[in-house]
Amino acid sequence: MSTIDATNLETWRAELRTWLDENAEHAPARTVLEPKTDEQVAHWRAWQARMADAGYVGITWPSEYGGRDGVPAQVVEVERELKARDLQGGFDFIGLDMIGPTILAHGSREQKERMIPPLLRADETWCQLLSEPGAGSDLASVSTRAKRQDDGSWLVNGQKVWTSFAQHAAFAILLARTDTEVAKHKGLTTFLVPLDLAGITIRPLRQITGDAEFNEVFLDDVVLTDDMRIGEPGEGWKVTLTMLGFERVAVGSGLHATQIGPLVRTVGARPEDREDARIRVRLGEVASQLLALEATSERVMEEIGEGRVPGPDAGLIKITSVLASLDACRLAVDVAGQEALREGEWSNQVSALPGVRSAGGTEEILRNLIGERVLGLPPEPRPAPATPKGR
Amino acid sequence: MSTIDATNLETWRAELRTWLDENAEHAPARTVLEPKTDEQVAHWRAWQARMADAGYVGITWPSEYGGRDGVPAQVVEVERELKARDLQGGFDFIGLDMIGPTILAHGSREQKERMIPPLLRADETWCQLLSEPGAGSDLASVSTRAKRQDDGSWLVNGQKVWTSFAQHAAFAILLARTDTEVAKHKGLTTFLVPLDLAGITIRPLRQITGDAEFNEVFLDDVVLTDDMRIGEPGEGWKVTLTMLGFERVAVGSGLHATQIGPLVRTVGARPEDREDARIRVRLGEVASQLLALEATSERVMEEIGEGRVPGPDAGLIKITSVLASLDACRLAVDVAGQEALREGEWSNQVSALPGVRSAGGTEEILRNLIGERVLGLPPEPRPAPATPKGR
Amino acid sequence: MYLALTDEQEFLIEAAAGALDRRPTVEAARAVLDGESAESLWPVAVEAGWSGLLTGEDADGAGLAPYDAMLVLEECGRRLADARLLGHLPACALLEAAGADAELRGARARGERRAALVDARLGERSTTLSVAVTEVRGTVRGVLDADGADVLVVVGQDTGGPVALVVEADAEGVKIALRAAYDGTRSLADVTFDGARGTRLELAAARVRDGADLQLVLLAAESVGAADGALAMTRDYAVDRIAFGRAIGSYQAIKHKLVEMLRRIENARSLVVAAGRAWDEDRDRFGLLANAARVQSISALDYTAPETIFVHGGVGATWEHDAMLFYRRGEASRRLCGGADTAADAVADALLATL
Amino acid sequence: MYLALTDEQEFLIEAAAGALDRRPTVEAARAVLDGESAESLWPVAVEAGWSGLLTGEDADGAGLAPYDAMLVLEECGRRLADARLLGHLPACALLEAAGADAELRGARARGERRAALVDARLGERSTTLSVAVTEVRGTVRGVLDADGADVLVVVGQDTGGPVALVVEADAEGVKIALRAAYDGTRSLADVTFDGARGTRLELAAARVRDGADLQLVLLAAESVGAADGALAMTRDYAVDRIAFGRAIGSYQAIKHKLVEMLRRIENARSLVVAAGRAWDEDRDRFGLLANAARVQSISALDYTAPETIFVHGGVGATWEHDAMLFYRRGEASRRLCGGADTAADAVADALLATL
Repeated sequence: MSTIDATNLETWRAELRTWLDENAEHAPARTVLEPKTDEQVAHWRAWQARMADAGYVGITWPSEYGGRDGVPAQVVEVERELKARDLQGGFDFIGLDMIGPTILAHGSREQKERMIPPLLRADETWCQLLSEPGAGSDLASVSTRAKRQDDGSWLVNGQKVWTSFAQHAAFAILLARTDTEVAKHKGLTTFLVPLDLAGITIRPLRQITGDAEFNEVFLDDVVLTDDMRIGEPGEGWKVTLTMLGFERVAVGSGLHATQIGPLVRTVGARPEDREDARIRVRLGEVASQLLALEATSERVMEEIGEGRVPGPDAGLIKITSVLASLDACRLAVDVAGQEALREGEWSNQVSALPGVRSAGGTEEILRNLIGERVLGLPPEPRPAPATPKGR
Repeated sequence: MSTIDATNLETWRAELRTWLDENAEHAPARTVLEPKTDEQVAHWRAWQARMADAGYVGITWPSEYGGRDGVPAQVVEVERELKARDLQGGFDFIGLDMIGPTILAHGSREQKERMIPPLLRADETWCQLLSEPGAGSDLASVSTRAKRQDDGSWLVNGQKVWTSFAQHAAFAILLARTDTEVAKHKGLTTFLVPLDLAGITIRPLRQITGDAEFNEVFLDDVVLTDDMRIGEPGEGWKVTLTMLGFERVAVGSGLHATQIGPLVRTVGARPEDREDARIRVRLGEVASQLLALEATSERVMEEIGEGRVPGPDAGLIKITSVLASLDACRLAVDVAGQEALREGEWSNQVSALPGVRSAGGTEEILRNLIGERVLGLPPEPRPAPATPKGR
Repeated sequence: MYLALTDEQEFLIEAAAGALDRRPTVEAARAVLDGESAESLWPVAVEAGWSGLLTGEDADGAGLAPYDAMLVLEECGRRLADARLLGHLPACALLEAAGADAELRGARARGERRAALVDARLGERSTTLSVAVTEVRGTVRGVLDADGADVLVVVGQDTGGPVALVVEADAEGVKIALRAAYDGTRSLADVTFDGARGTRLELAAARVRDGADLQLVLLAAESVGAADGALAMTRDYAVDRIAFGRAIGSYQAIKHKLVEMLRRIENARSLVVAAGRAWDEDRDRFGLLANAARVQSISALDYTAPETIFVHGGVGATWEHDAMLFYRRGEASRRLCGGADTAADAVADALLATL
Repeated sequence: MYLALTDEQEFLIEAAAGALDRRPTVEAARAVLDGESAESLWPVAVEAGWSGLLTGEDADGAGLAPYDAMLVLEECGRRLADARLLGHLPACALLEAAGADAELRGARARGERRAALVDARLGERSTTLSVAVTEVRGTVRGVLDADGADVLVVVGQDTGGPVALVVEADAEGVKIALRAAYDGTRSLADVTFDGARGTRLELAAARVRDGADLQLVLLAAESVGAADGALAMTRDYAVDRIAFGRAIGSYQAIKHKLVEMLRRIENARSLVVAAGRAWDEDRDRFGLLANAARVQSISALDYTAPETIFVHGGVGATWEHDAMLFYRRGEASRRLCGGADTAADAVADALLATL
């Protein structure tokens, strides 16, 4: 595939559409639900591999690692076309949207050659070992300890939580404390960790839905060779910030919000409700929020398509997504009745939403960030940074 | 009037009712609006004098200063009976509910003898000189300066704002800084100030309604004799806290919230609206808030009636009062239409409410206070207290 | 907060707390979702004398008032305990008001049998109920505690207005279909009458309405308790949990949220109290205040339950955390008894009737 | 924020800002309330070429799209300027779509005359309008900018569906009654037709609706501007104002509030943008998005305007402070064009029509 510019983007888009027409049957339908069965997971992974082989994932990544040297506008086109057809994109969005770009930014040549190609095809999928029981929003205070051994390797001990997709993953990016003598942001290092190493235990964490969307991961005397380190020792916070920046882009370009179609179908299921002034006005208000969410995502995608990096205000999308979805679920169940809570789409959303709010930064943290970075409001006075205790 | 207990409260209540039946014609109607004309003010003051002469204001105050040595239950009864008849209470609620009790708590015998009897009859009414342009929520940072002179008198310079009723008042309670060398809460002193002293200028401050509900008060080289001081020098914050405590009681025992009656009359004015599901549900929700407000006030009044002092949670009433009234006004005007904004009850409330929110402590300050005092949440870390600069 | 209670009432609350604290009620709420069967709390209610709270002393009841029942329900709610009182007590109150047979009332007061209220006004959508003299037809959906009750107090419209009838649960033509519920503590059923026969209760139209209004205000009291329980848990977490070097409860975002929980809870509680008093002192306002209490209790729990999860962060959204159970309680309670709008509409109705 | 604009659009915004900044528009909004007469901004609109924004170049217009008009309206809103474009531009757009006489369009494009839209769908309550061929009867209440317009584009229902007519403002049977307004910048009138005669415009039913939808989205754009202006003022105050030793903007309570303003404004702006694009690219969705934009713009200004006062504390509630003017703008705008519920209902209508 040759380099894309405005003149041949049109041709490329036509090819994409044709390809999608021909391959859509292999794609899972777009839904807010996580895949539940092994079969669903395998099906979705196969779809990512198919897209990768056709050059529709990792488009902007360097061709030497399996990418296509493409432009952001192409990524946006793929997303738009998939959305219009109600099809899923890649299975391993954590790898594709967050970790892959981070490896490309901070990894060694060897790491890129080893990790990126199987990541693209979902042959090996990824997860993040960041949050801990004692370090949620305040990620820089993680206490999982990686101690340098005499042979240059690292001995890791600690516990991580809220790890999505760990049960499917081959690798994880790990944030660990390697120096307890310096200020908390400065003593951190990141690693790329094969999850089959001795001493790693993955324990599913059931959510309100009853399913295990997250995991706890225990690291007991896990030995990491130094070539698993990404970035220099002490640069872990820098690498993490890079990754969180990519996460923001991912969040801004389309999120697991309630879809308007199912909402309208549920609310309008009974003819008498379609004429009920109270229900109509509520539907109009909630749907307007969801439409605003779509329209804002479009603006962010356009920005990404033009090669710019969305600012922290893209975090507003996350906030609206949760608030609007909560309103939408409330309305849908109010109209459909108690029974809708028992099973099906609305039951699942009602149960899943509270967890979504905390994932990837709480609303409070996002509001601080946006208030300070976008509106230029002064930060809160913070207590003097303490050196955290090691294990 | 003899001392009241449970056995003769019933008799006393019967007398009160008879008196009200006979004297109601002299009382202004209860309304959320401030009196506008001199005539309205005079009429209301006369009503307070009439009530005072009959022993229905200052009931719990010592008889040596014109009170009746009564019990709180009587105060509550008077308020309930007035409310049931839709009649106003005393005109000078600032004097009766806040300043009078403060003088009784901290004033000298001479001050009490001089100030209390005319206060009771509204012969002399009162206002508060507390807030300043640079000290709103953070009252302890007032910078109005009272400097001790060689002859023992005080020379006062400064500016006060948000002074209600200054245009009618004969006296004010003043919070001023008398020591700039100590921590900010420790350098304050309070005074009882005749407003006709040389150097005092009262300038009305127009509100959104177009009327001047508040005033700015300028103090230029005003000389106060030392017998106008209330409390010791440096005890001004203590005296102020006493007064703010009484203010909380006043707020808790009934506030200027939107009344349910007018709301229902406006919303239900058209037969077709009374059958409109959307309007009915909104009315039910808003009215429930207003009913909750009434019911909570009842609980607080009962507590006062039993002689206890309401806790900081009484501040919740203030918050609900503003929020519920805003919702009520929004609904009323939505139903009555744009024209309702032009004049009349709703126009006035829509314009007056935003100012009410800031009066007597913003919602944010109240939430801090309640969170810390009632729920026991830790305070925010505050910057080290700075010694304010004097003039 | 500012609740003036008699010594007897203080004792009632203490006794309720004591009786319920001996049972793992919150754990049980989770166990049911995991498919386990939970211990019935009805024996607890019977032992504590709650089954006879609103029945006269002539029929072995305690002869107490709805106000007292609300205090018990608030304690139940705080612990997510459902002792089937929401169905039983309003039904008993109607039997009492109608001066029903002492043995009929007594068996229920003593807890040998349970009663349940089946009022079409509080039915879910697709409820249809018609009464012709003593014959009942139709289905009332989403009825609390009907399953396991032996006597149903059915309220519906006859041609002359609202009427109440006693229908035996095992009478011909009565079908009680238990439904699984999102909140596992509940007993929710669809009750169908296929020409079932009942006995009319002698009650004025205004008194017939009392049953549903009583159920609503008891549910409101229970929701106040649940919200207050969630707040207590959240408050403790906010004091203990450190982020960025400070207890999270010291941040205004969290602090003001908890105060908002408190504000809504206190508003709802004030109305529960006011409704309880109105039952004794100003019955004409009871319906208005009971429905307003229900509206405000929904507002309190709608806000408190999800925010409890949010304040707890990720851990709050896990199956093992109690926050989930309060959330399920809230989502389900909002839709009980005809849902949130039914109560708001009733408040409007009562107020507009004064015009 | 993330708005991708062409150079021409950037220039349009700059020019609008330049033209409006030379007028004391905010001060004028207060002066009107004090009984003074304000300078008309219509000449500003004419000079800047806004009067002909949506008229074709064949009739001396600029031939631009609603998207461009929205950019201008946002700048107007930011400064509380009302140049009577809300009435004029939608009327011109209908004349343009119907291919009306070039001189009729040209006089308006050049700004020699003003047009106004009178659509019964956006009338206040008690609006009644009937059209029989070319005869118009009834009263439309709360019409924007009708006073001073020489041509009214009237939209109502004929037996065959929605129709648009051109009615001369001075035709027999037309009465335009100007009303005083809470927001002094507005021109609001009740327009009565007592059998007035007009000329039918040749427009498909879907295109007849465009006039009202365009007015709504222009009003939405204007509200976004007003909310954004209020936010800017509030943000500056929050940075400067010190309480308890810190800038108040450093407190989460204030900070999160300002972010909430921003969030609502950006949501509304996204929909304004989307509606603007839909006009050109996907006209079937224009109505849906225009009404959704209106709903979200109301949400933005409803929140931002009072909170602007609150953040400013006591001073924000004074006559001398600009916050009051934004508040009046918000309270009044919410009730314009049929009020908030009209737009929400239209959104629901468009979505339910897809079932």
